[in-house]
Amino acid sequence: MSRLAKGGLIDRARSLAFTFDGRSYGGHAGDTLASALLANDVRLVGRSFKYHRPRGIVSAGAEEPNALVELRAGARREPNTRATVAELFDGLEAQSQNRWPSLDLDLLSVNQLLSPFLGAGFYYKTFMWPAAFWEKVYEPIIRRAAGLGRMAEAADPDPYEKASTFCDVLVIGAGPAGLMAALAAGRAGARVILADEDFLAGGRLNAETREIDGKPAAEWAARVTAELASLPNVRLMTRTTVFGVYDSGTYGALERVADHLPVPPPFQPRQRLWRIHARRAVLAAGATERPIVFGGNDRPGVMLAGAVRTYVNRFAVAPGHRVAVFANNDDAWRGALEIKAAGIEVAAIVDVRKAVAASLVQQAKAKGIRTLLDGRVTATHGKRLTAVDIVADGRTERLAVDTLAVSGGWSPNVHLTCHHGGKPAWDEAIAAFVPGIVPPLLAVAGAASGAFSLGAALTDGAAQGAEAAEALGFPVPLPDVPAVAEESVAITPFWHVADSRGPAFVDLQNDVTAKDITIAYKEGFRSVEHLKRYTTLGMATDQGRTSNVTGLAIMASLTGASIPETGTTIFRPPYTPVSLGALGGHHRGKDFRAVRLTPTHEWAKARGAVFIETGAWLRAQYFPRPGETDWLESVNREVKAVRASVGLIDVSTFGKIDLQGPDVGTLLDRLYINTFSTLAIGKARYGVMLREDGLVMDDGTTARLGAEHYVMTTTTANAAKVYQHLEFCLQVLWPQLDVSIASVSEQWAQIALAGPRARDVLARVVDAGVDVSNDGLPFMGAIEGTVLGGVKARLFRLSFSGELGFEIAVPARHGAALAQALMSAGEAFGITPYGIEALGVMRIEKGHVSGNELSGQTTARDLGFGRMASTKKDYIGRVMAGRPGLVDPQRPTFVGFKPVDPSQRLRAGAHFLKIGAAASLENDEGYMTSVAHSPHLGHWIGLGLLQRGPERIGERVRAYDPVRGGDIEVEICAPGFIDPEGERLRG
Amino acid sequence: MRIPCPYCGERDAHEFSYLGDATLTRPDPAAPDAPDRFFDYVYLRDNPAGAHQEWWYHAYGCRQWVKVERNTLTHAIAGARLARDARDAAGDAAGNVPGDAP
Amino acid sequence: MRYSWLSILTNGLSGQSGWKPAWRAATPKPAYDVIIVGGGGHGLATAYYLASQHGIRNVAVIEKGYIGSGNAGRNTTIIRSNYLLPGNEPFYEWSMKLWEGLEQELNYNAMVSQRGILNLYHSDAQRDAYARRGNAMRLSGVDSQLLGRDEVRAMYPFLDYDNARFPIQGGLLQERAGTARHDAVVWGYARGADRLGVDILQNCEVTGFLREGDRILGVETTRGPIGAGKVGLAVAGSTTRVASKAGLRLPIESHVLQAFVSEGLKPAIDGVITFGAGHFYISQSDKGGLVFGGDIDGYNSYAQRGNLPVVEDVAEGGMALMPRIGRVRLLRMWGGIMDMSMDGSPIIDRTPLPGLYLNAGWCYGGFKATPASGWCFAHLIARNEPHEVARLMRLDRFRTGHLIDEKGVGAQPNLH
Amino acid sequence: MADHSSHPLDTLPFDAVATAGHYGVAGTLGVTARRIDGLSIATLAARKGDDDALAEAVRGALGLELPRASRAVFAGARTLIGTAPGRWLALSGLDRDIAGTLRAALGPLAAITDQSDAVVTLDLTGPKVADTLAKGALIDLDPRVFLPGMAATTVLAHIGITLWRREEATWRLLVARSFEAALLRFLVSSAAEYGFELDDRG
Repeated sequence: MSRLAKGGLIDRARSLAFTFDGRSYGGHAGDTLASALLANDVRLVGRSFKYHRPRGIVSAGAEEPNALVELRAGARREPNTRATVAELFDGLEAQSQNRWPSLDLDLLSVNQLLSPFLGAGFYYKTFMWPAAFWEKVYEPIIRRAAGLGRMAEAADPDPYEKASTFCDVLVIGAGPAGLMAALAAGRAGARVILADEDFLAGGRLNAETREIDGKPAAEWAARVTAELASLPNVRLMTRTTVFGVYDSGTYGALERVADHLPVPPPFQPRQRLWRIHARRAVLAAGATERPIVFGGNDRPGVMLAGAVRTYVNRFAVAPGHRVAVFANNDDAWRGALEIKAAGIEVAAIVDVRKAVAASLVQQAKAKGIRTLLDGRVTATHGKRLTAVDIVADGRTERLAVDTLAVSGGWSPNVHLTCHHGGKPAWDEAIAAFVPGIVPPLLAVAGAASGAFSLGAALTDGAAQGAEAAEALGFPVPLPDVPAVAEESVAITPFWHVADSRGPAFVDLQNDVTAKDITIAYKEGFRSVEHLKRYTTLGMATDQGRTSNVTGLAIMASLTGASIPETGTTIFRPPYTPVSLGALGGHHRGKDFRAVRLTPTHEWAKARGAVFIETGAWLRAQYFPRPGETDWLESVNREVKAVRASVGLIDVSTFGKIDLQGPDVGTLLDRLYINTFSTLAIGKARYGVMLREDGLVMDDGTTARLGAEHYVMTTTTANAAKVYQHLEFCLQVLWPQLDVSIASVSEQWAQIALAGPRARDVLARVVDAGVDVSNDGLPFMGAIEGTVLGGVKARLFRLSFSGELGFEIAVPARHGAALAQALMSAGEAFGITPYGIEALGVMRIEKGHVSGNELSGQTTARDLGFGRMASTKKDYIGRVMAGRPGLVDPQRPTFVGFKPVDPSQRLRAGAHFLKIGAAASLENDEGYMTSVAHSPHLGHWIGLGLLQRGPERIGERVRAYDPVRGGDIEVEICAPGFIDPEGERLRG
Repeated sequence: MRIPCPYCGERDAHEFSYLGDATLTRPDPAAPDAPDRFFDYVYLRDNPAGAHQEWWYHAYGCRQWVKVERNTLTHAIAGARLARDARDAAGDAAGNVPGDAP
Repeated sequence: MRYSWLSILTNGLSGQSGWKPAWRAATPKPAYDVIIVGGGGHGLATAYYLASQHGIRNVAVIEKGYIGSGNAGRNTTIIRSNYLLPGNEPFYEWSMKLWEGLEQELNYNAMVSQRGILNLYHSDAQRDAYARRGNAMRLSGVDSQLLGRDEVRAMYPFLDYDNARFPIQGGLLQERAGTARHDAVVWGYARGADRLGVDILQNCEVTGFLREGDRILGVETTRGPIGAGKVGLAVAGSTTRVASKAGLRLPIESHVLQAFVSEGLKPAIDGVITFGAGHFYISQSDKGGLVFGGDIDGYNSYAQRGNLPVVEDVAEGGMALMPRIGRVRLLRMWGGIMDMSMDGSPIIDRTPLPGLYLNAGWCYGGFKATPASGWCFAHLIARNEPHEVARLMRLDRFRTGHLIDEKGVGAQPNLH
Repeated sequence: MADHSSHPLDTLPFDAVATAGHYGVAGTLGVTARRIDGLSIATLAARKGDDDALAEAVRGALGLELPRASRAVFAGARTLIGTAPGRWLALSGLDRDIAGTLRAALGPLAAITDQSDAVVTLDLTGPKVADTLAKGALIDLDPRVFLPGMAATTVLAHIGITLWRREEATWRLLVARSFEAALLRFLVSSAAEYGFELDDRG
């Protein structure tokens, strides 16, 4: 065990059991999986992506490139989980990944032997011979070898949700700068959200043994956190990562509600996506340490210096027992002293600099630590690190250590500042990229802005928090900045030990070496984006946190340009990877989209209806009866019943728009190709409206209920679109028109009653005095009255089926009662409820156009409405409908079809070819839009668009349907298979 | 992205449906060159990289057409007016208000 | 240098020291026979085919940044030829044929991977529309299969068949469709063009046009004026910005399309799948990342980034289609600027200005078109007449009404 | 053990309106939703002309001041909500036919449309109403910001709603009738962690 006897922010009283690769271990509350593994002396945790090299834990945070595991099992398996940020819980199960058969013995590590050939760009230059081998041989092998963890095989069983919140000041990061920023803005009374990805606020204060106001820094952090938690206007969100900066002050954040638990508590989600809307934001995301690149730098035991320090101080874990430090900056020296103070042997500090502040050297020496200046690590040894070779003062020596703590300096976490496309700027003084152009109303504080010393971070945080609140009008007393000892932050840029042995990894996860960068350089992939794309540098799950700057620096040294001349590293959302479950939230499964139910839904359900999705609506598709085994059997019965006697269907889903005002007629004349201003009160008319480009937008019936009152119906699919179009006309095009519109789609339940006995049935439900006779309610009549004993109703004499038909609209709450009353009234006539399948059959029999014909690709002329278009007025789409391409007589035009052999089935989507013509694009004459089996005729019938169709009635063409093996002869006929004269519906 | 609806206040863009260029005027359909002018109106766009006047319809709110000035490079919004106010506002005489067909 | 097993071996044994630049860092000549503006896949392919098919080698490709920095490197790498309309289908099929021979043609492995695309349908009307499309494909000699629910289930057993809001009824499959490695396409064409003598001028931005009356005689650039017999624009995403410098106003709007990639995973999704009840499509790259996307954000933008509602919409679609991806993490998202044309289909045509040629309006479908776009644009520039398979992709079709509107949504680019 | 199988949505048919009862965490009540029946509801759109005269007539008819913004005003059992410039929603538990009342009182000043059956009305009470609604809405519903009398027409989990705060502890929500089942599913799912009660109708 490598658990230190004392110290740390773990709860030693709470022991947690977990497994890694099937072996059981113990840890404590407050551990991460990584700290617990280290405490159990587990050093080898993963295999690299390309060469399958053994790898150990490198970091203590989100930048981890190596320690990726499959967390949990079964349907909850989470691939590629960073052990360094996974909070330990009792019963945690983790497995190493990308290895076979085991972590210790990974057969694909044979790739290491091939590594001389597998350099950058290798794939692009090879696997091409013979040509057929790529897909059959090479690619399958590559695919199998690629990837890291395995995604779960079953649906994710945990719920997710999303939420929105609003604040004045969002503070991102609860380290020293973030805590001070939140304190300043919070005390001023602003609504503050303080978000931190960690489960413990404090950031670096928990990882270092600094003092603030004379107290341990972690204590100070806990005290400030407690004060913030007590303020009603401050919301503290730990385990919450702000991952993206979007427009207008919108921030995306992921709250890990239950990732630290075996399963989510009852009724809680696993994770919650937050959309945080902030008037101002302070980014205090800290900084990430970067390594120095040298040969053998991927050996388990080589870690970032700050990580070693974090494991020792925060988790009371000794990552090793004999540590050497390899660095180019002062901060690493303080880390070495803290490691030493915890009782771990520090063999040496190797610093690339020739001179280091005397005080640091003295402190180190006083603690008995060797200091080697102008030093380099040139090689490493051991499967797990056992020794490093060092060159210093021209002498080489081998140092026996089990841990090498490396620090190449720190990079501010500028990620979020880049999300609007702004590029960071190079700051020579700290040898790092600092925020450049940042998103509007976002300020950066502390280490994230390059203010690395603790004192500077506290001061900067307080100032930025106060400034944000003040800008929003909150009177801000600047909080006292607590006292801390000054520290030095000197650094001399140093990136790569060129004269070192073994592969020198820049990007550990993607196995990109310094040599790969040289290849990219030689082949001309020198711009930073080409470098990244060609070598895959920085493209792994750690998004190049520890590799981007180093890679850039190595390229700069090759080209002789400066780092900023070579390029900048920019970052795209998300800051750290976000689960798709959280981004989807509640909207999955049946809740993917809200369902709309008709007023008769329960009524239809009780009658055994089979429902079908029609856009958002669920509609009755058909009503099977006992003994019916096939949907077509039910549909045929329903159609026959309607044509023979009477049936009813809920048509409430049509869009209905009330139009009131003196100018409604004028408006409708401009909307429809035909005229409505002349429509008599009490009458309805079928209309077609176009888009401004001249193609058909929608159709429907509009009735005039009063001098200044019309009601329009639209298709179900286009209800919202047509309403929006009307508002555009009234608000934008013709605002002087005095018309008010209101959607009444939801107000009125509407039931269509069709069949020769429809009037008989209707007469039994209307109240006394409502005349539904052919005189009282003639074809295309529209009247208001009452039904069912005083229920307001709108009665229309319309027919979609071709039969005598009525539509009865009643306030929606009465919809089911109306349906039931009609059923009772029709019992004597054998009234039959029918679904949209039967409705579709009857409209095809009648030759009406519907959704399949209103494809947005058809003109009024194509659909046979050419003569309906008024020539006496302008209307939307008129001018553009006259373009040559839209009036070309060769355009496919609406006609009907029947199979020459009546036993043959028609299929919508079949294309028409002349008999004997080759099946080729040039011979394509149109296609079948809709088909149905007509029980009336006893064979299939179809509607379609055919070149010069109406001129070719009686001619035969091929209906060519190779995707379903169909190729039959059909006869062209008029679209209207029953009652072409319309005697039935006028009856 | 939040659209400052003049009536409802700031709302997420997904409450709106977008139409685009709000500087276009429906041409006079009776003009002798109406086909050319309608072709321009329906199809040609300035598509500026920068300030853009555009129509957003607040479908899930007040159902008003809102004329928004937004920068297409930064998505920064300079202002928004209801269609009716945009029409009435002074300084909007540069011909970028949808006109009335006779 | 030619890539072969031998070159791989030699370089492997020599510490990878022998590789040469994939293309030269050229300096601009005073004039070229043809200048192609835009160093994306389309522009580089055009230059390559001008040189290889038409013998026109005195060609420069001018790129304002680095080659492949626009949409060529910002797409979801899908290649397919499953179009409906005669204006499109032969063109995309020609592109598919070129994809199929691309690696040998270029001596560069662009990882063309024909693992199929499956467009799911969830309603009878959608099935009918896909049948219409599948049959149209067959009429053009293109493979297509209409699958039922059980066949889809056999292919992809992990989709949601039991609890879906919009149950899967089947799908339209094109087996020859698939993906290609987008950057490699750019680099392969660049290398190929360079070997034939084409100058690739990076970090060279066009600031104006040299002209005499209406005739275009070359371009002004940040690296000075460069004369040209003919100038071709292949700058989708920036078409308006560049064309407006020549005074052209076009039927194009710029919109942002976001794309997404997950962390690397062991192979689980073999081909490309598109969801028919929402905006979501997905494939898995050879590296293991799930590559997916959805609808455009829907407002004019040049910002190369989008907003959360579309991200959420895409994830909702993904979760609805394959709920096993709940714990998969989105690694990166980015935006590309689409040249959205007013009917959703591209333009390869002359312009009213003699000497200036236009390749534009690719909407979100430009990647798959890369080889044929280059082929046809080269043909147009070299011969001054449209190539047969691109003959309907005319600029004046909006005026004449010969639209190529696959979706039937009309002159509203954000709906295409 | 909490598992997905215990989630209340799993036993709630997606094509049925949730039945009354307690959902989610037992023993606590974060949100109560009560369906309010019997309201007469109409939309009111100012016609071109005299806005002052309309305001005056409304004052006379309902005893309410027409709100000029997205606000709710109340007098007794009558409520007026501003939904758009020149458009309002009138609700009454007093008038059997508020549309008729208004039509009679306002004559040509406004276009009136009965919407009594178009929407379902829910009263939401409890300490977790704002937190629950925040899971579906993208507007600021912080009780310190969305004060009594404020109103919004907006989206809740893809569903259009009109929402206002009647008093400190009561929020009222209108949703189109066809979406009632979906909206209740959202409420059940989102309020389950706080304890959710769906009251008998009436």
